[in-house]
Amino acid sequence: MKRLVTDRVLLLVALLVVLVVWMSLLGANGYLVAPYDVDYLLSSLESVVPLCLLGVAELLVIVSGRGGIDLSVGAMVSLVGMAFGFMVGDWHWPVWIAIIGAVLAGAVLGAVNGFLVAWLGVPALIATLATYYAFSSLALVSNDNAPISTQPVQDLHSLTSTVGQVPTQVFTFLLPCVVLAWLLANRTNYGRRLYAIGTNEAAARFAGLPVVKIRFRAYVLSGALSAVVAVITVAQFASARPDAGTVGNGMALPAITIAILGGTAITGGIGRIGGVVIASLFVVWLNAGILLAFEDSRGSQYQLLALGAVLVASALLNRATLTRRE
Amino acid sequence: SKKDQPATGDQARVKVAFVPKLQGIPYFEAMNTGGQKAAKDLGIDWIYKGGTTADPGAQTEILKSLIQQKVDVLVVAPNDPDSVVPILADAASKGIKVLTSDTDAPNSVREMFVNQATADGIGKSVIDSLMTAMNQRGKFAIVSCGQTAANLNSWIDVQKRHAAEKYPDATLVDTVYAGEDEAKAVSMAKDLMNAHPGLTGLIGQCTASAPGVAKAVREAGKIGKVFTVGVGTPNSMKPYLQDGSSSAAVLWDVEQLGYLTAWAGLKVKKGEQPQATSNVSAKLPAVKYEDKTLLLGDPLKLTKDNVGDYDY
Amino acid sequence: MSKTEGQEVVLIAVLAVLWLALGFGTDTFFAASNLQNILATVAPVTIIGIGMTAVIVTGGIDVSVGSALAVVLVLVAKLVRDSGLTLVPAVVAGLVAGGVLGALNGVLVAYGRVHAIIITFGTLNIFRFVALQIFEGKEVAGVPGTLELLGGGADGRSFGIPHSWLLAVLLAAGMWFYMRHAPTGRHLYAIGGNAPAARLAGIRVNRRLVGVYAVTGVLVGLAACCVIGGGGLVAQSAGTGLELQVIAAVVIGGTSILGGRGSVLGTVLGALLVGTVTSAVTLLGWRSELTALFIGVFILLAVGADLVRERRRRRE
Amino acid sequence: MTTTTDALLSLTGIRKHYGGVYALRGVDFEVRTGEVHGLVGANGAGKSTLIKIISGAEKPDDGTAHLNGTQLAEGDTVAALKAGIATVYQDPQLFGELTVAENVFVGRELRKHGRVDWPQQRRRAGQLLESLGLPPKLAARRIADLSVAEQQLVSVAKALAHEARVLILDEPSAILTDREIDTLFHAIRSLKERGVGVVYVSHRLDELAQITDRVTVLRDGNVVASHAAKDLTVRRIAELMVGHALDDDTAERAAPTGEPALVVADLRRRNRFTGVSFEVRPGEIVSLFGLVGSGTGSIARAVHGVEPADSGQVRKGQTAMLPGDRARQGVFATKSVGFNISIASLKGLWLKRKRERTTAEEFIRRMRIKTQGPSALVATLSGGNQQKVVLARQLVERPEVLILEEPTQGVDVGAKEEIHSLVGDIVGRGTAVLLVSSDLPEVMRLADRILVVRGGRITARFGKGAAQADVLAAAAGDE
Ligand SMILES: Nc1ncnc2c1ncn2[C@@H]1O[C@H](COP(=O)(O)OP(=O)(O)OP(=O)(O)O)[C@@H](O)[C@H]1O
Ligand SMILES: Nc1ncnc2c1ncn2[C@@H]1O[C@H](COP(=O)(O)OP(=O)(O)OP(=O)(O)O)[C@@H](O)[C@H]1O
Ligand SMILES: [Mg+2]
Ligand SMILES: [Mg+2]
Repeated sequence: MKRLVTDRVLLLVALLVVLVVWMSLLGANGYLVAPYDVDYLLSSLESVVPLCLLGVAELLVIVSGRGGIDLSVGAMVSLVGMAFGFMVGDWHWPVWIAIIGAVLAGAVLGAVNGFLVAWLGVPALIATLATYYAFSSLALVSNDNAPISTQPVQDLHSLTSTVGQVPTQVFTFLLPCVVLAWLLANRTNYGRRLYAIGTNEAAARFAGLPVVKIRFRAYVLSGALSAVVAVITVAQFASARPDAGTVGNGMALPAITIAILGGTAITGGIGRIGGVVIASLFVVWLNAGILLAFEDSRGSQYQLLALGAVLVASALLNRATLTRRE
Repeated sequence: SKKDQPATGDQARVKVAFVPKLQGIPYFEAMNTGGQKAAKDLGIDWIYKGGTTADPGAQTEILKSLIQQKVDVLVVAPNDPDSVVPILADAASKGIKVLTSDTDAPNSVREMFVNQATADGIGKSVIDSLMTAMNQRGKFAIVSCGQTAANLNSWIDVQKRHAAEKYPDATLVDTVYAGEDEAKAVSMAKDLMNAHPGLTGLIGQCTASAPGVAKAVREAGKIGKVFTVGVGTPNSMKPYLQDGSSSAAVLWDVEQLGYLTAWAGLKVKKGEQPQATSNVSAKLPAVKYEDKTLLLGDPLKLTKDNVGDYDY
Repeated sequence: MSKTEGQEVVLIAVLAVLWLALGFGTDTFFAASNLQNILATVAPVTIIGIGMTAVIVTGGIDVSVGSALAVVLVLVAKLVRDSGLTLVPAVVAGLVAGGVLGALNGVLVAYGRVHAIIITFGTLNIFRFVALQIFEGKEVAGVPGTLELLGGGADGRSFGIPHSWLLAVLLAAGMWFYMRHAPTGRHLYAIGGNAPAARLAGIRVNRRLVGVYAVTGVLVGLAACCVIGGGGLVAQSAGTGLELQVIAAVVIGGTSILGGRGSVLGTVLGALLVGTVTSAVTLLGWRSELTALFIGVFILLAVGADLVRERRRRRE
Repeated sequence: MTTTTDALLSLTGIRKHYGGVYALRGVDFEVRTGEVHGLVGANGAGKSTLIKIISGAEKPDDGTAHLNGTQLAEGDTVAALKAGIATVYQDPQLFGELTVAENVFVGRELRKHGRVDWPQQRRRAGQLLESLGLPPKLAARRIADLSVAEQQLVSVAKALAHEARVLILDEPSAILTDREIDTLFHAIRSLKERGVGVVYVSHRLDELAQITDRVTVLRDGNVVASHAAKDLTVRRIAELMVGHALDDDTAERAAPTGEPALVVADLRRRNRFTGVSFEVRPGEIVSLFGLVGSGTGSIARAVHGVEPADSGQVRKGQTAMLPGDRARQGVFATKSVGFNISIASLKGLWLKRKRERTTAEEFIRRMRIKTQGPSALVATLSGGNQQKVVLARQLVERPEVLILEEPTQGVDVGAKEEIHSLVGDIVGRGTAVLLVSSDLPEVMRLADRILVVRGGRITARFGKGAAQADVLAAAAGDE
C-alpha cells in the first residue's frame, strides 16, 4: 500500500485500472452516450502514439538535468513533417528513404538545440523557446502556408491502418521506439551516464564523464523522436501540415505534462519510461471517456479541468509522500 | 445523471451530429441554433460537439467518439480538409453517412457538401463591397487569420484574381496573418496603415479579424479615410457598421446554414437525392443542388441598415 | 547589489540601432501612430512581464498567465457589457480576479513545494476551463468602450503616449525600486539563489512566494483591462500562447531563467524589442510568418550576450 | 535531567529518526553562559541533527529545548534566530549571486526609511570580515566568486552579525587552515567573554583542548560522555567516539621507483597559479599544501582537467580524482551506492549490472562502508560513509594517478584511519598519488614529498621527515 503512493508507476497503473473499470461500468449502465469498450480504447491508441513518443523525448532531455526541457518538439514535428511531405509528395522519394531522411532531419534540428544547450550552455527553456519560434516560422514559410497532400502523401495513410482493432503505428513505431528508449535508459551505459549528469553534473565531470556530449545526444534523440511523430502525423492525417505540431496549444505542453505526470523530476536525474507510457495511456483514455460522458461540447472543456487537476494532484501527492519519507 | 437512452419505440429518430471547427465562436454557435430548429421541425436528434481549439487532432478525437456513439449522420466542418479524409472513410465503413458543411473535404468519401456560398461568391462580394466604398481605386491589404486555413486561402485567391481583373486602379499591397486573435488583428491593421500611408482599404478575412480591422480604423481615427470590409458576424460588427469604421460585412445566414445542414443530413440518411432546386423551409424556398453540393444561396451583405435583424 | 545591469545597456544599444535603421529604411517608422501602436501593443506583455520577472527571480515561472488572462478578460468584459460596470469598479474587479488566480498559484507553489512549472502547467489547464465556463460557449461581442482610457484609441493616450504603456513603465519603476532597495525585495533574489538557505536565514519564503505570484495575477488583471480597452470582442482563444511571449520578453531583458538574477527594466526593454521587431516585419513588407523567426534569433542573441558577460566576469 | 541555574541552553530527551535510521536516541545536552562546548562524534553520530534541532531547521520527534528557561518553538528557524541562536551549518548556506555584505545581513537587513541601508551594511560587514582575518573590501564581492574557505568564514561572519546568545558552529574548521582557525578562535574567545554560549563541532580533536571548556561525545545518537575539556586527552576522546582503543602506527612504504606517472610542467592559469612544475612517481604520495586561496585546489583540478589552465603541460597516465566538496562534486545523492561506485568505470555499450553489483559489494566490504547494500540510496548514508563511496569510485579502475582533494574532510577518526590505510594500500600497489589537504598532520603522515604553495607558486619543497613547523612557516610566509 505504501509503495502505491511512493512508486509513481504503480500509482498510475492503479489509477488506470480504476479509470477503465469505472468508465466501463458507467458505460454499461447507460451513463455514457456510448459504450466505453475495448474497441474504443484500442482505436484511441492512435492518440497515445504521438503523445507517448514526445513524452519520452521530454523525459530524455529533462533527465539530462540543468533545467532540461524541450519546448520545440511541436515545432520540430511541423518542420520535419513538411520536409517529409516534400520528400514523399514533391520529390517522390521512396517512403523508407524518406522516413530515414525525416529522422535525420529531426536529429539535425535536435542537434541545433543540443548545440545551444549542451555546448553553449544556454538554459534549455530559453534555447528551445527560441528554436520553437524559429522552427515553426520556417515550417510555415517552407510551402507558403499550404499543406502538402499530393497523392503520394495521401497514400502514406496505409502506414497507419489497423491490425485487428489496433492502429498499426503502435506496432511499427511506438513499441519499437519505446523498447529502444527503455533499453537505452536502463540497460546501456549511455543511459546510466545520462541519469548521472542529470543528478549531479559537477560530480559527473569529476568522474570523467563527457557531460556535454551526453546532454547533446539527449537533445538529438528528442529531435529524432519528434521526427518519428512527424512521420506518423503526416501519415495519420494523410497531409503534411505546416502547423501540425503547433496548432492550438501545440504538442510540446501536453508532452511535458505527460513526462511530469509519469514521474519525471523536473530537476533532472529521475524519470522512468514506463511512467511516461502509463501516463499517456491514462490521459488519452481519460479524455476519451470524458468525451463520451457529454453529448454536447462540454466534454472538451472538462478534459482541460481533468488534465490540470490530475497534474496538480499528482505533483502534490508526490511531494507529500516524499516529505513523509524524509 | 443518466443519459436518455433511445426508447425502443423511438428507433426511427435519426441522429445527426455536427462537428464544428471549434466550439464557442458565434459563427458555429449560430449554426447550432439553426440545426436545433431544424431538428425540432424535422423530428431528428441534433448533436453539436466541438473542440476547444481549431486543431485537426482534437477534431479527430471528437469524430471518433461520435463514431463510437453510432450516430446515423456525421457532418463536419473540417479544420484541415485533407486531415479528415481517413477518419471520414472510417466512419463511412461503419455505415455512418458522412457530409461536410461550411468547409469542404473534396477528397473524402463525404456524400454531400453543404456550401454557404461559393468561394467565388464570397471573394467577389468582399472585393465588390470594398471597391464600392473605396471608389474603385487605391491601395488595400488583407488581414487573414490562420495561415493554413484552406477556405480563407481560397477566398484570398479569388480576391486577388477578381481585383486584378475588375479593378485595375486598385492594388493589394500586403496579406498578413493574425491568427484567430482580434487584438493581434487590430495591431497588425495599424501596422499596415502605418506602413502604407496611402492605404484606403482593409479586408478582415475571418470573424476575428473583421471587427479587428474596423476597430483599428476607429482607434486610428481614420473613419472615412480607410474603409474596411470583413467576413464578420452581425453582433460583433454592429458597432463598427454603425460608426462607419466598417463599410459592410459579408456573411450568409449562418442559422439557415445550420438548418440546411440538418436537413441535408436527414436527406442523405433516407437515401434521397435533393432536387436541382428544393424548398427546404419558408426561409429557404429555393436551395440549389448540383455536383453533390447543396448551396445555401448568395452571400448576405450586412450593412448598418440590416445588421439589427440578426442576433448572433 | 550584484551588477547584472549589463543587459539593459546592450538592449538600449540594440533598440537604438534598430530604430535608426528602421527610421532610415522606412518613411513611416517614426510616425507617431506607429510608435503609439508599438507601445500600446507591448503594454500588456510588459505589465505581465513585471510580475513574471519577480517570479523568475525567485526561481519559479508562471506559464498559466495566458489562461488567467482569459478568465479576467471574459469576466470583466461580461461585467462591463451586461452589468454596466463603470471604469473603476471594472478595473478593481479585474485586479481582484487576477489576484485570486495568482494567489492560488502562489499557495500551491509555496506550500506544495512542487516546482512552479508543474503547478502552473496544471493551473494553465484549470484556468482555461474556468474561462470557458464563464464564456458559456459564446465569445463576448459588443463590449462597450468603458475601459477606453486603457485602450489603444485616442482616449487611451496623454501627450501622445498610451496610458497602458505609461502605467507599465510606472509599475516597472516601482517594482525595480522594490526589488533593488526593499529588504523583502532583496529576499526574492535570495530565495531564487538558494531557497532552503533563505528559509534558514529567517526569510518568510512562503509569504514572499505567494506574494509574487499574487502580484503577477493582479498584473494579469490589469493587462486584461488594457486588452479590453476600447471594447469590441473577447474571444475564447484569448491569451493562448501569451506565456511564451512574456517569458521571451523577460529573458531578452536579461533575467536568468535559473533564478536569483534579473531586472524589471530589462523586461520593459525586452518587450519593446519584440514589439519593434513584430512591427518592423510589417513595415518592411516582409512575410509576417517570419516574425517568429526573428524573435527566436533575438532570444538567442540576448542570452548569448548574457553568457559572454558572465564568462568574462568569471575570468576576471 | 536537572537544569542547573546557569544553563543557557538545555535540551532534554531529544529523539529524532529518519525512516529506519535513528539519528538521536534521547539526548540531553546543555550549554552554559560563556562556555564553549565541544560536540564530537563519529560520522553519523548525530551532531548535525542535534544542531538542526536547536536551530529549528528540524523538528524533534520527542524532547524539549529551553533557552534561559523559556521553551523554544520546535522546527521554527525564525523563532530560534529571534531568541538569539545563531548557527553556522556544516555546508555554508549562502547566496551565490548576492554580495558578501548582503549575505551577512540577509533576512535581517539594516534599514533606513524602510530601505536597505547599503553603506552601513557594507561597513559593518567589512568590520566583521576583518575580525575574521579577511580583507574588508571582500564585502562588495559576489559570493560565487569566493573560494570555499572564504565562504565558510563569511558564514561565520553572518552568524556574528547579530547579537547572539548562543552561537553554533558545525565543523567550521574543516576546510580552514591553521592560521584562519587561529583567527576564528580569537573571535570565539571574545564572544565567550561577552557571555555567549558556543557549541563547537569538530573532527579535529587537537583543537578541542585549545578552545573548548567542556566536551560532549555522541555515539550512535547517544551521549556517551560529557566532561571538562581539561580532563580529556585527544586519545581518550577518540576512544570514546569509536568505542574501542586505538593504535596509531604508520606503515613504512618502499621507496618509489620508475618513470613518473604524472609530469606537470610550467602550468599556469591567470590569477590562480603560475609556473607550477612537479612530478609524481608510481608508488609515491606527493602533497600540495597551502593556506586558503593559495591555489592548491585549482592546481589539482587543472591537473585532472575539470578546470582550465592557460598554458603548460600535463602528462599523465589514467587519472582519477576524489573531489574536495563531497555534496556538490562527489555523490549522486538520489542514486544507489552501486550506481555511485560504478559510474566512472562503465565500458562498452551495454550496462553490466551483475558486475556492478559484485564490484559494489566488494568495495563495501573492503572499505567497510556502513550501508544496507549496493542498492541503498547514497543519501541515506552518513557523511563519512558517503566519502568512502566516492573514494571507492576512484579505485574501481585502478588508476595510475590518483588525485585526492581533502580526502578526510568531515570524516571521523575511525573512518580517517581506514581511509589513510586504504591510501597506503593503493600507493603500495604502485599508484601515484597527488594529495591536496589542509590537514597538516595528515599531510605529514602520508606524503613522501610536500610541495608548499603560496600565492599560486610552489615556494618550497620538503621530503619525508620534515618538521611540521617548517612546512607551516613556509606556507604562511615569513613574517
Ligand atoms: N535527511 C536525512 N534523511 C535520512 N537520514 C538522515 C538524514 N539526515 C541525517 N540522516 C542520518 O542521521 C544520522 C545522523 O546524521 P548527522 O548528519 O547528524 O551525523 P553527524 O554526526 O553530523 O555526521 P558527520 O560527522 O558525518 O557530519 C546518520 O545516520 C545519517 O545518515
Ligand atoms: N584572483 C582571483 N580572482 C577571483 N577569484 C579568485 C582569485 N584567486 C582566487 N580566487 C578564488 O579563490 C579560490 C582559490 O581556490 P584554490 O583552489 O586556488 O585554493 P584552495 O585553497 O585550494 O581553495 P579551495 O578551498 O577552494 O580548494 C577559487 O575558488 C577562486 O574562486
Ligand atoms: Mg554533520
Ligand atoms: Mg583547497
